[in-house]
Amino acid sequence: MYYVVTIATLVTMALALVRAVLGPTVYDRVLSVNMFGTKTVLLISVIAYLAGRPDFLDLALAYALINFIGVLAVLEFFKSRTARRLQEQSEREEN
Amino acid sequence: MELLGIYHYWVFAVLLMIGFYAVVAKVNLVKKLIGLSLFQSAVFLLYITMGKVSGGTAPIFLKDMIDPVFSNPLPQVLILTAIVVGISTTALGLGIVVRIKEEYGTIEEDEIQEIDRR
Amino acid sequence: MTVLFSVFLLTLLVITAIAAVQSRNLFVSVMLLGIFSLLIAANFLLLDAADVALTEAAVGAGISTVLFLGALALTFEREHRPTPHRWLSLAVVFAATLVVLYATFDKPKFGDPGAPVQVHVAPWYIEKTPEVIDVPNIVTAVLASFRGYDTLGEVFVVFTAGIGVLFLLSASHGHAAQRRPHNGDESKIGLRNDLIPRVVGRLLVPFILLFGLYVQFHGDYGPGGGFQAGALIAAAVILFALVEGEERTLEAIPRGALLALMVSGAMLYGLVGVAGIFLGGEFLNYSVLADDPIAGQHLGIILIEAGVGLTVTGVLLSIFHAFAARDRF
Amino acid sequence: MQVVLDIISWVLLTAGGAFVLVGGIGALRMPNLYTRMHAASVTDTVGAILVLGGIMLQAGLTLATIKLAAILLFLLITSPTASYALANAAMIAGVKPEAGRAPDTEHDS
Amino acid sequence: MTDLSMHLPAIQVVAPMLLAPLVVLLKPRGLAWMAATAGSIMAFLVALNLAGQVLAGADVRYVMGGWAEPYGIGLRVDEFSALLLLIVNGASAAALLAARRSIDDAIEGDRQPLFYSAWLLTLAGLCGIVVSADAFNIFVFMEISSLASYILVAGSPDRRALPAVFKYLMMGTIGATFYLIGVGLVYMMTGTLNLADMELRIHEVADQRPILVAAGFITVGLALKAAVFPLHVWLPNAYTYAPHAVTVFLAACATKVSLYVLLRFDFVVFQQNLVGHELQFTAFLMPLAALAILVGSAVALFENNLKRLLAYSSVAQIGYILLGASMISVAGLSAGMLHMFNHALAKGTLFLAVVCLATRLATFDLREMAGAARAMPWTMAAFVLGGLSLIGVPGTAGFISKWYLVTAALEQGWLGVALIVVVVAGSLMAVAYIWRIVEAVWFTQPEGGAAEGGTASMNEAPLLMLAVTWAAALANIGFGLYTSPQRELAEKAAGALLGQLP
Repeated sequence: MYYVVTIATLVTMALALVRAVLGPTVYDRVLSVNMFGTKTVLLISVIAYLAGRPDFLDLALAYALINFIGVLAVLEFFKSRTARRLQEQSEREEN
Repeated sequence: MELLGIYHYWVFAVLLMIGFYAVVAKVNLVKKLIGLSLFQSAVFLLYITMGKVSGGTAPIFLKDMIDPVFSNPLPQVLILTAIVVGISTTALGLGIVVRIKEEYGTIEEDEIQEIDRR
Repeated sequence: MTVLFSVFLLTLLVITAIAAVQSRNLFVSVMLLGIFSLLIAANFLLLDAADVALTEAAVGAGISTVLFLGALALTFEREHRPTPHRWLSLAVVFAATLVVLYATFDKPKFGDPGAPVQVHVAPWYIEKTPEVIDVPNIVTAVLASFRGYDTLGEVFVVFTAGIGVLFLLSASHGHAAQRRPHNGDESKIGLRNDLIPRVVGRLLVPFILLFGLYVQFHGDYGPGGGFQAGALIAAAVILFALVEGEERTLEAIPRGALLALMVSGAMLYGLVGVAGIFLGGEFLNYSVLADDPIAGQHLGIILIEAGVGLTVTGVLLSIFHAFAARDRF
Repeated sequence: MQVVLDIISWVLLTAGGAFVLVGGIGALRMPNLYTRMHAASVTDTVGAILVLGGIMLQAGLTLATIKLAAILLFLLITSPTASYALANAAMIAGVKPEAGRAPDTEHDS
Repeated sequence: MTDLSMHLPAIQVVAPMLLAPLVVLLKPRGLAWMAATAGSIMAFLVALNLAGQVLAGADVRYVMGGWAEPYGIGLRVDEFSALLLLIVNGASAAALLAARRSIDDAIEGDRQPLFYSAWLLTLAGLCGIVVSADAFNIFVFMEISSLASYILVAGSPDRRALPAVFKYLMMGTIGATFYLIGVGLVYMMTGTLNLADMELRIHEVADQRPILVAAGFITVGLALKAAVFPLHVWLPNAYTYAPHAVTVFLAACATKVSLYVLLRFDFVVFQQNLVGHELQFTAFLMPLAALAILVGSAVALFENNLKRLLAYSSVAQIGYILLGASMISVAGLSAGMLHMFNHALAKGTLFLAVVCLATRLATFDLREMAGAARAMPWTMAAFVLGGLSLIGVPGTAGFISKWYLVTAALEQGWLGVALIVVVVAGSLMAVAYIWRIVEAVWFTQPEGGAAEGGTASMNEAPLLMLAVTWAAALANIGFGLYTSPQRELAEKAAGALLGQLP
């Protein structure tokens, strides 16, 4: 049964990767990175259980957390870029 | 099993090639650093692969373990150190790139050379 | 079956790497690099390297992404033109690959318990660790004690990178730098003006810090240790900076404090080593730190792991602030 | 009793696997960002609940279950937040829900 | 009080390393410099002590953490490493003593503590490489020294230093990673990281392909870091645009330490165990060494920037060292090692003179340096002494090593004659490029008329700087006339490295 889940997760990771490569917008890529991260968390949980090593679950937690922070950092980066663009636009309009 | 072993090493070789290609052929400095990261990651894979024992488990004793087979802890220790070295190099490289951008207004290698030639 | 998972993950790894190098949008490359890190970390886990997997995820997917983004925010997001064909370099790369492939054929079989790496040195560690150091995590034992000198070097590599970035980014701005409109915290756009991420972020920060401390002090028993903990704690503070803004973060932990963290961590490690000399042992000999050698080893490992954690936290946050502050001057 | 637990956990795991896969396919095949986000985020949460729940049932009342619960809780908090932040950022940047494509400035590969 | 003398190998590395974090905190002006200089001089004294012990026949070993090799990490100081320790610490101490004014000009006061901290880390890293007996430990310390030296080079106010240092970083990291791959392959086949243990265990697997490839990776990686021709492309710019005092330090010892690792690894681990490796080593490195001498010198002939000229001359000098080593004979190897020492002296003197010049001159373009010697006769006199030593004029240190090199080449039969031709050609070109500088600064009339050059009063560099430069210059003469200590070290080291060879 675990194998079913693992395979499903792996395939989904591959699909997410395809989306990340295809884009087309950067936000699609952020989405697929986020998806990829959560799927990795699931994968590791399953592997941890398969290998009989519950201590690996710490890893899964760390991944979930790092993934979240990574995604927020990326979004912050984009928001500040958007803000800069909007500000430049409004300045241009004022002139 | 044997094929898998070779597969690991081949992936190592391919990753090495991809990273190395990015380092030597790309003109964008950030891209070069990305290539460098890939290049170093390939080496991590080499080390960790050689430490694996089939049927082994991570070298951490658990309470209810009877006669465990452990994979080799030494390459793992080495790679922990190497990862840290890698991120340090990347950070320093990025710092230099930022300074280059501030001084030259570009981070493309050929444009920088062009500016220096003038 | 795990074997097939490995093959699959490795294949994804190669695809990700190619895509990361191919994309001309640097931002996309950085994100793919993050995926690459998660993938290779999952692979490490399948190869029984739990500590390495944790480090690679925290560093590669977390810290490295943040640093690259910080640098991209200060430079450009796109490569200006396609890669020129440099035939010489391609030939060099190709030759190097052939050489590496040539080496694959005489290698010991994958997972062979009789391979040289498994029969020399390593079994000694596995056998002796319960006896002379007595911590369950052999990786920690080797890292902190048997090869503690390497780890001292590692801490100083991190420290060097820290002072390097501080040094570089404290230089006066060059002539090509353009002053950007100061839109940092006043703009209405940005996560710190977003209710949901802000609330969730603030909620999570203490738990992540707690988790970081757990990883720090649980490193003797499970995957973890000073470096991973340092990266996690730094990540927590970065999250705080994302949702609350740079200024608030710097108010909470000023730059001077970060520098003090860097220095004190490195010094703590060094002084534990020196204490070994003055208590009659060699440099970094922890056995002499207490009456009982094993208790001494435990004490030494806890202290040096704390040193590693302090330095790593200090350095990573210093670098983060150095990049972030360079944006608004 | 054990058999019942096993069966329930298998059902959960299988369903979880199916959800995860469906989410993946959705994220790939949906026409634009917001629909993809729907596919990804709904199954992110449900998939995670089912899969982790299935493992929890297998693990029984151990430390592993507590850790799994912590992971699940964490995912349940962060996943929607990330989705929200993503949608918000995309909207501010001008990615329109109805259009299949983003404005030219954002379009890249 | 604990007896520290048995801990000297560890102290050699750890003292500058632990001083570095403290130096960061020394904000008041000049204090960081003082601390760094004091630390560096102390490290030099430690190195002298170690060299004395080694000369007295002691085999200095140390085990870190009390774990026996190969399980723990061992340190070892033998003749070769003692020689390198002297070079590294001597260069650092001399450069730091002379550096203060020069660094004050280049770097703002509040950034200086970071800079001096990086300096100490470079020193610690280089010492760490030299004393280590563990292949992976060498990598770690190589990275400390490299990262820190990138910082040093990037300290220059000249913006061209930045692309130069980026290239240096790229090449350096590739080199180090190649080395890591090589070490990984050797480890894979032998199961050990300790150099001495590797030597014992490599017999059984010596004919297998991974070992062969490992030898290739390690050699190429370290050659890259040592700037062996044609992998030297990072060196000229990095040396040219680095702060002047940094150039003194790095030019005198950075590449030599990589060369040291190359020779040590090759001779200890591979040479005696791999069939046909001697031949490959010679066939690969000897032509490169000869080309380095010829091309490096030739480029220097046409270079107009003084620092860059000297940098290319360094490429040529690395060629001499390698040429000696590639002969794989005691005489050749000891000539190469001796040349490491003597070149460090000569090039150190020359760059120290450059530091002095930099206090008064705005440019290093030879065409615009006319008459500089009139303003700074003492500096230029020291420069000429260093130049004579570089050329290899009898009575200077440079002569000794070239003489040994020629003697060693004679043992090689007809091939040797060709090598002698190369050495002589390189030396003649050295005469030519040193003469170009001398001509420019002593004999050319400055174009601005007599107002500037003729009546310009003596405008010498600060006293301490000048004193250090002259001390180095006189050392060139001193070691040219009285050669025993460093020659003895080199000969014993070469004997030890080649000892087990058939």
